[in-house]
Amino acid sequence: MLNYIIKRLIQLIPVLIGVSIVVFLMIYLIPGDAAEIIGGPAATADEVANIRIKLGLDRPMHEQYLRYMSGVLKGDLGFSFQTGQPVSEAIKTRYVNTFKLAVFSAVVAAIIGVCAGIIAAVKQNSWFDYLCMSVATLGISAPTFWIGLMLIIVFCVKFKIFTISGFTGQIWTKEGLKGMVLPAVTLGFNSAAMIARMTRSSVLEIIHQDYIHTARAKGLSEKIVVLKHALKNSLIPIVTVIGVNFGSLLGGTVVVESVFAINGIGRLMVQAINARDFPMVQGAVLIVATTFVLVNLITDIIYAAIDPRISYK
Amino acid sequence: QNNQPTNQPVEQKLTYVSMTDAVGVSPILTNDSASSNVLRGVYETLFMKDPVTGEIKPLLAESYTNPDPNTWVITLKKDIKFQDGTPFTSEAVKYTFEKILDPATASPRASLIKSVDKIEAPDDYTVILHTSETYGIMLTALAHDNLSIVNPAADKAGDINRDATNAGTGPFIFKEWVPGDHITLVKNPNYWQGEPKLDTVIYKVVPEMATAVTMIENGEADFMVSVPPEHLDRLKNNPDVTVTMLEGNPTRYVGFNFEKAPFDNLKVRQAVSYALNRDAYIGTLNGLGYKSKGIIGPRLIGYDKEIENHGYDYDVAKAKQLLAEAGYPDGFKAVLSVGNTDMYMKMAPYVQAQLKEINIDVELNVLDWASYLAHCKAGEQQMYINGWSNVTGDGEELLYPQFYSKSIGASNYSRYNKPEMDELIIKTRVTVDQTERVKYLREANIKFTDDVAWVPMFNDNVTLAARKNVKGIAFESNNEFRLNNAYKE
Amino acid sequence: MGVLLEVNDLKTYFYTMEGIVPAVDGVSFSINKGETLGIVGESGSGKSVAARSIMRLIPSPPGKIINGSIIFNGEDILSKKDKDMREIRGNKIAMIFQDPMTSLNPLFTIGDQIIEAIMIHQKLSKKEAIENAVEMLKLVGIPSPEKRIKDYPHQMSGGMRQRVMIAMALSCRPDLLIADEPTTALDVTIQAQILELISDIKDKFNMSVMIITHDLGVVAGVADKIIVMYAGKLMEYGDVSSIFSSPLHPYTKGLMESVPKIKTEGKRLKSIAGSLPNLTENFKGCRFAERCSMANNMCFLSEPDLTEVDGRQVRCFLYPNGEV
Amino acid sequence: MAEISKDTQAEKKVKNRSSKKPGLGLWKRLKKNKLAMAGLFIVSIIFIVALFAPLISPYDPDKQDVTIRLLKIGSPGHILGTDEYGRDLLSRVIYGARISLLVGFCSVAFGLIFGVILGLVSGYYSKLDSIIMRIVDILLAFPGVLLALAIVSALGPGIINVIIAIGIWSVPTVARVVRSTVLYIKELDYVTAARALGDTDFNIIFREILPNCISPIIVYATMRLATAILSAATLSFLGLGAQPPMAEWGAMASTGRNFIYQAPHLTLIPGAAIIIVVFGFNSLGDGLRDALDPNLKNNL
Amino acid sequence: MEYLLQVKDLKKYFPIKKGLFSKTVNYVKAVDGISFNIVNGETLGLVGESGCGKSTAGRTILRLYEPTSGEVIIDEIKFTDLDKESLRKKRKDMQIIFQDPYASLNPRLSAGEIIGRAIDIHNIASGKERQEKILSLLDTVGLSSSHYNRYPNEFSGGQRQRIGIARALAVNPKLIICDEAVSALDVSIQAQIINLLEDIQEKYKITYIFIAHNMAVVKHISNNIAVMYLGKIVEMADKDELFDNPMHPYTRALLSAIPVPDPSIKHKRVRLQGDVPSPIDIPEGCRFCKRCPEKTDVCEKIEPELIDLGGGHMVACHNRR
Ligand SMILES: Nc1ncnc2c1ncn2[C@@H]1O[C@H](COP(=O)(O)OP(=O)(O)OP(=O)(O)O)[C@@H](O)[C@H]1O
Ligand SMILES: Nc1ncnc2c1ncn2[C@@H]1O[C@H](COP(=O)(O)OP(=O)(O)OP(=O)(O)O)[C@@H](O)[C@H]1O
Ligand SMILES: [Mg+2]
Ligand SMILES: [Mg+2]
Repeated sequence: MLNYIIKRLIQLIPVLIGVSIVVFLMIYLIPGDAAEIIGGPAATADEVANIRIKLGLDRPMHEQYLRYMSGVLKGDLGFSFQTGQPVSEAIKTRYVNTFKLAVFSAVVAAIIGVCAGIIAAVKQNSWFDYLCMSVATLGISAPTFWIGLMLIIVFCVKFKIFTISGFTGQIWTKEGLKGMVLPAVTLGFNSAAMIARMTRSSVLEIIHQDYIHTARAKGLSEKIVVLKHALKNSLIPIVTVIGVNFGSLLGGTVVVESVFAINGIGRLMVQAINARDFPMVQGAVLIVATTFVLVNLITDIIYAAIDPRISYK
Repeated sequence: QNNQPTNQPVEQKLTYVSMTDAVGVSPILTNDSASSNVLRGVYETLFMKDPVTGEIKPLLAESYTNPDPNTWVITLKKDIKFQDGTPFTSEAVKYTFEKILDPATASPRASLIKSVDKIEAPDDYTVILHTSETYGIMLTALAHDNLSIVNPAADKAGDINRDATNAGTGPFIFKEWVPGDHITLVKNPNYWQGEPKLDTVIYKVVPEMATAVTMIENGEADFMVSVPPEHLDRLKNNPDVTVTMLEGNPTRYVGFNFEKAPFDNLKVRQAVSYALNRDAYIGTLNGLGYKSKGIIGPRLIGYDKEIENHGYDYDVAKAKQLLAEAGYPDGFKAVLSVGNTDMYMKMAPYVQAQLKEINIDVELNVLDWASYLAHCKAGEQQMYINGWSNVTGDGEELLYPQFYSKSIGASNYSRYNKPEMDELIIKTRVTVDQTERVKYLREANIKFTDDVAWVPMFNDNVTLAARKNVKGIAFESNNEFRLNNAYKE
Repeated sequence: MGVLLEVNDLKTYFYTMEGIVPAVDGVSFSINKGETLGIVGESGSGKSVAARSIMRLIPSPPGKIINGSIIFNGEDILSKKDKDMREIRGNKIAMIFQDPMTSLNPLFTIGDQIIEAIMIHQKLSKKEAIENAVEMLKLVGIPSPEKRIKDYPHQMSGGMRQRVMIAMALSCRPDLLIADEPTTALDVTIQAQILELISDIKDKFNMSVMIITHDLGVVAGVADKIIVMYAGKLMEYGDVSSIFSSPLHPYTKGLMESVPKIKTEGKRLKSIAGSLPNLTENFKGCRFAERCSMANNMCFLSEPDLTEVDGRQVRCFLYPNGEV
Repeated sequence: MAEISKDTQAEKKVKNRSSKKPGLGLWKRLKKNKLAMAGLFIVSIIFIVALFAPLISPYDPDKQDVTIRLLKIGSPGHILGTDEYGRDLLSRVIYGARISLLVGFCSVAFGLIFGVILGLVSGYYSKLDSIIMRIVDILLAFPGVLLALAIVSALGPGIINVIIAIGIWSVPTVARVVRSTVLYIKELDYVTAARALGDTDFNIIFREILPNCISPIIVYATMRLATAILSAATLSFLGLGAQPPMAEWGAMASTGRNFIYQAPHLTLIPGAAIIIVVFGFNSLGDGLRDALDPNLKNNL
Repeated sequence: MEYLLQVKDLKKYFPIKKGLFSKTVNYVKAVDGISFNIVNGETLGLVGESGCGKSTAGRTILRLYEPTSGEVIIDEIKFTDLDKESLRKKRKDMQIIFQDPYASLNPRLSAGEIIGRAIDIHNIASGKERQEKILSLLDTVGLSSSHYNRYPNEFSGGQRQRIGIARALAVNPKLIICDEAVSALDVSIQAQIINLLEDIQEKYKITYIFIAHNMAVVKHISNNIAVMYLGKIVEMADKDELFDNPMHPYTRALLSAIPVPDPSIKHKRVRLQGDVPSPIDIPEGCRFCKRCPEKTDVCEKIEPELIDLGGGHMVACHNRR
């Protein structure tokens, strides 16, 4: 198992190198550069040229990339072009915020989604099933920004239950939790819907398997049949959606982060690319990509924990 | 939550919301307005512009003399200390300016004192600036936030662009910056103009305007500037919020590339100017814009009422006629480049729709901001929408960057290049006699307006929305505010 | 030998999009204590549905038992509450399925799966249940059961899994074991082992067995009585030796003749042409008439009743008065 | 062969019962699914609206009249009110359907063309598989918003580039879906039979395998259409999508959000339009999946 | 006698790959050296437990799997030496019919198209002729022209199997491998298909390799029978000889395991212990010795060879010399 994990981590390297090359090319192929942004509209050509030299943007492309990557190998993600802040530091605070938000909403979404999905599957074709699935379909059909705006109108403007910018990144205090609720709901709405649908269909599929008939024939109560035998078997696709969703939560929180004024990695990425802040974009993308790959790895490990037939040697 | 009356003293903590974060907190290395708003609390300049009269008056300086047009002898105030207690002396001024001028620093605003070639500090309270050419706008430049004086000790100790603790002489001391989230300043109890009333100032980043506005309404934040028209009424109608509105100096305009046909043709530019109904557009701004026909707007040095007799009013027939005269009776196709910020994205479809009336078929070319800058600097645009926000409040700081031929490839997006105009611009810059200089500015204003260097769409009215209990914020027509005397009731 | 199970006029229908499928359409039979009943018939003839009806494990929707009674040990199963029914399942009536590969839950150890039933029905502690399970595994011939009990299904071969299934079914000493094609998925050599095992255990526990198969060879070896089903209907019902020696119904005959025999040499095989009719249509005549070589007009018009012939029951117009 | 002819007689019944094409059974099953039919209904309506937008819409969607800005819902002459330039919201919503469908279809088509080819090649030729899948991994690990942002920054915002961005975005997932189906199908006996008959790889891929990947592809495409429309709206919301004066719903909701207090309908209506269309495609996709799924088929 | 097919020491090993660089760590020796010949127009039955390599043998003969070593000669041509293009052309000589009537037909093609595609691949006929050929093939396998446009899902299992047979016949093969072609069918349908296969053999003089695990079926249709165990042939003989005089203990066990549809016969079974060992770690000595009721010391050490004991009855067992 340990070997397997190490192997997977080694496989991460080519992916990250690939990603970094893509980012690098991307930044350099799109028009505009960091120096112009830093200089701003009033800067003179000299001023811009000086900035360019200072940032090393006057060097040939491959040299810039190699210089950057050799830094990365030494564990140095460089300094932001725009603010001069160490990239690792800038990313850390933002990443932690996004990560907490993503985890919180993923957990809530998973709990709600799985429960709703199971009930819907067990009561297939009942009114609950229809309601649940209609809501879930609506849930995956609604744009995140729209959900966010609607929640703000209802809970912050009309009823003043929550504050919009209450997100502090703390989960353990009451206030912190309160600030987490709306963004987490906005973010988790889609995932919950998706998880509910996946749970339902995978439980429905499993429930027609022979071993479920066997379990019933043993005289087990329906509760045990569903919660023990069917659910555990349905877990693999469910874990997969949760994993995939979590991965995209990390990359796709830009909207929620701007609507709820959260200082997260998504917004950082958007700002950084708008400012052509290459080290920052690179750092942010690498961390998001790494997380994505790690989440995949964790999903795979969970598979092995669930299913004894899967063993990684 | 702040509504219940209490006997306890109000917490003197003021929260400002803005959509963007500061880029840095060193005056030497920044030049954006979000950073300036912080700088103004932490640092001070030698001179400052009077918020009401617009007149330049000494701040850290005591007085100045011009023994000759190329020499500025500035006497400094005594007994001013940096926030860490080190005295403020001429060495600090010399240190700051030399650092800005050092190309290795790559200061984005080095051009402000580029003409200074030597700085002397003969004694602790005298600074002598020698310029290579006469520089009539020296004082306005020295009032620029980016020429604030930094504490050499602090600068040598660390990167004051990230951590500006004790780096200035200002009323507030830099405490903390969580990038992307907020910056905290605390009061400087030893401030030379007297202890500020506020204990803490927080600059909070809220990228979504609707959210920011709601925060003001809910009392989560105390004030903001530049309220967009859509949200203005809400804040105005809120009994807990006071909205202050001033005529501002930023101008929004439709620009042309003078190197590209057909906009090199004056008649075409005039036609465009006639075709745009500015009054109607300003009507949609909910009071946040006002009209002036000139290029140098009413809140800038160099403006004079006579300009309103120049320029062009809305007149479609005339526009069509001019177009026909220019050889385009059936109109033509054009591309209008726009950077994707809210304000310009709102203007663009309007301009497009209006020009359609005179058969100019405008295609919008929307670009993200960095691409837009590159695109315009390279002169790839045909028409463009932009604005100019003046920091010093002097018309020169508009003409030189925007229309001086040497600024082509940088801030002169219109690629305006006429030797006689260049000459005039230089005069507005080098003339040390201020009344004469203003005369040149007025002349330039008329000439550029007649030449339709831009089509000014409107001038901003700047707004400050604050909670009712917030008092004493000094607010200026360039959207700047000072919190020296601010407090909460 | 008393009657253990009595099924009367059982009708189980499926309400599908294509129409109503009368998967089991009025089937009656009984099983005595210690007796083995074989059910044979082509795929889709309703054998499994009949068996599942007894367990009341018909997926609903779309399936529904719409008529009949199932008397087990004197009590009608169909009128029992769900909770009481669970007491019977696995405890009094146990069932094993065709495919040992898919009938065991892959995510739990076989031990877990065996003790589950024991703990519920016999109210034993986990430890006792495990002891019990080990004993059962030993009984079905699994070597070193103490170790194997911790194995997952995928670690065992098909034959072993089927043994586990049997051990599981027997763990509560049921009165009736329903084996739905218990050897179809297995190799011939393993199949022989399993069939022998079932007979041995039946004798040991004095159990009744209901064995479902389409392989006539299998029933011949183990069953006492046989039901031949076709398209949801019982076609012939009687004791094994008489049916094999002189099949009455043309379908039964057809089946027997289709099987290639080792002794009979090289002749062309007899076969039954065609395939099962579509049950959703409103059938008029005999369901087998389409494929019957002896069919006449009457067969297409009305359905024959079950008649008693020679101590057996046959559904065919060939025996109008119960005579051969 | 007397038996054989009899056999066919018996089969005549089967003939009468069965439909001709495998697709028709699908329609029958789909018809039973209420949600899917609702989806189909919505999608058809939107199609009609998009197709006949110039006939249906009461005004030119780009016609500005600032004297009637921000009319409320139910104003005379403007049932859904007007926006900040005084453009008729109903007309804009109607024209918006065109754009949403255009973005949806084009970007999905883009994603499908490349994704399907990659998936087929990678699934069929095991030698190329690992290389292609590594590239797919890289694309997958790359944050989608950033990709869109980069494309839009490079090419400029605008509907075509949004289509490209979303298209590229779907390539890796399509490739994966197709690949896994191919991996399964290529082991099926009918493909082996084609190989045994001496068929060429090209024929095997495109005539034996591809047609049998169609159902997961169709299902995926319908779902993806929904996602594409949503993504386009989100990109517009971030200012990267459709550009003015184009009546794209996401862009409308995005600019409308500034008026959320004065004129919430500017956000509500385009937002609702997005939800309805996406809902339509999602329900239809769901229904198709269920109808095509052999497991559920047997159990209904 | 003229052999249509000669198989010489055919082996097929599937590599087991592991690790970062997919190194081959071991092999599944699915077919481990089998040799036999079939006379034109005859049928060889291939029996054995599940997993013993019957299907692999069949597919390797057809080069659907590339053989690891060995030779396949069909009609004097060395099939194993052909390059890719000639192989493709030559494939029409040998066809295969599969066990699963559901997976073996492309669900998107109608019965006519399925057969038509086979004809097209080798340009056997075109236009009207092609149409006629398809109809006649349908007729041969007992389907009618009304089935031409129907899709596989509208056919029953037996009918699908007929389409599969028609597809194989379309290219006029000399040899057809029936890989458990009747195992999935009900007895009644099974008999129909067996009869059909026999009719066809008679009509077209086709040679069959008939793979099955049902001994009775194999006996019915074959001329010779080969019994496989763990990748090797352990006994091969004329079918009557094999049934009357089984030599190998495994063959005996197999025969005794056949359920006899006659309740009056209660015969004695040869009980085998345990299951088939894995083809990855093949035991030393005789492959069967772990389960063999008659094993001796030598069995555990030396692998017996397949030896002709006279009359073409070949056995691989130390105790039968
Ligand atoms: N869940 C179900 N939904 C709809 N129809 C069903 C269902 N289960 C069984 N049937 C139908 O009931 C009929 C009888 O099925 P059953 O499974 O009892 O056949 P069987 O005799 O056991 O066949 P086999 O030998 O293939 O197991 C078939 O026509 C089948 O289609
Ligand atoms: N593609 C493959 N890769 C690896 N191993 C394989 C492959 N195909 C078959 N095998 C292995 O080769 C051995 C022989 O398999 P084969 O399918 O030939 O057996 P069989 O006799 O046909 O069995 P059955 O009666 O179950 O069809 C088995 O152990 C199987 O797991
Ligand atoms: Mg069955
Ligand atoms: Mg096989």
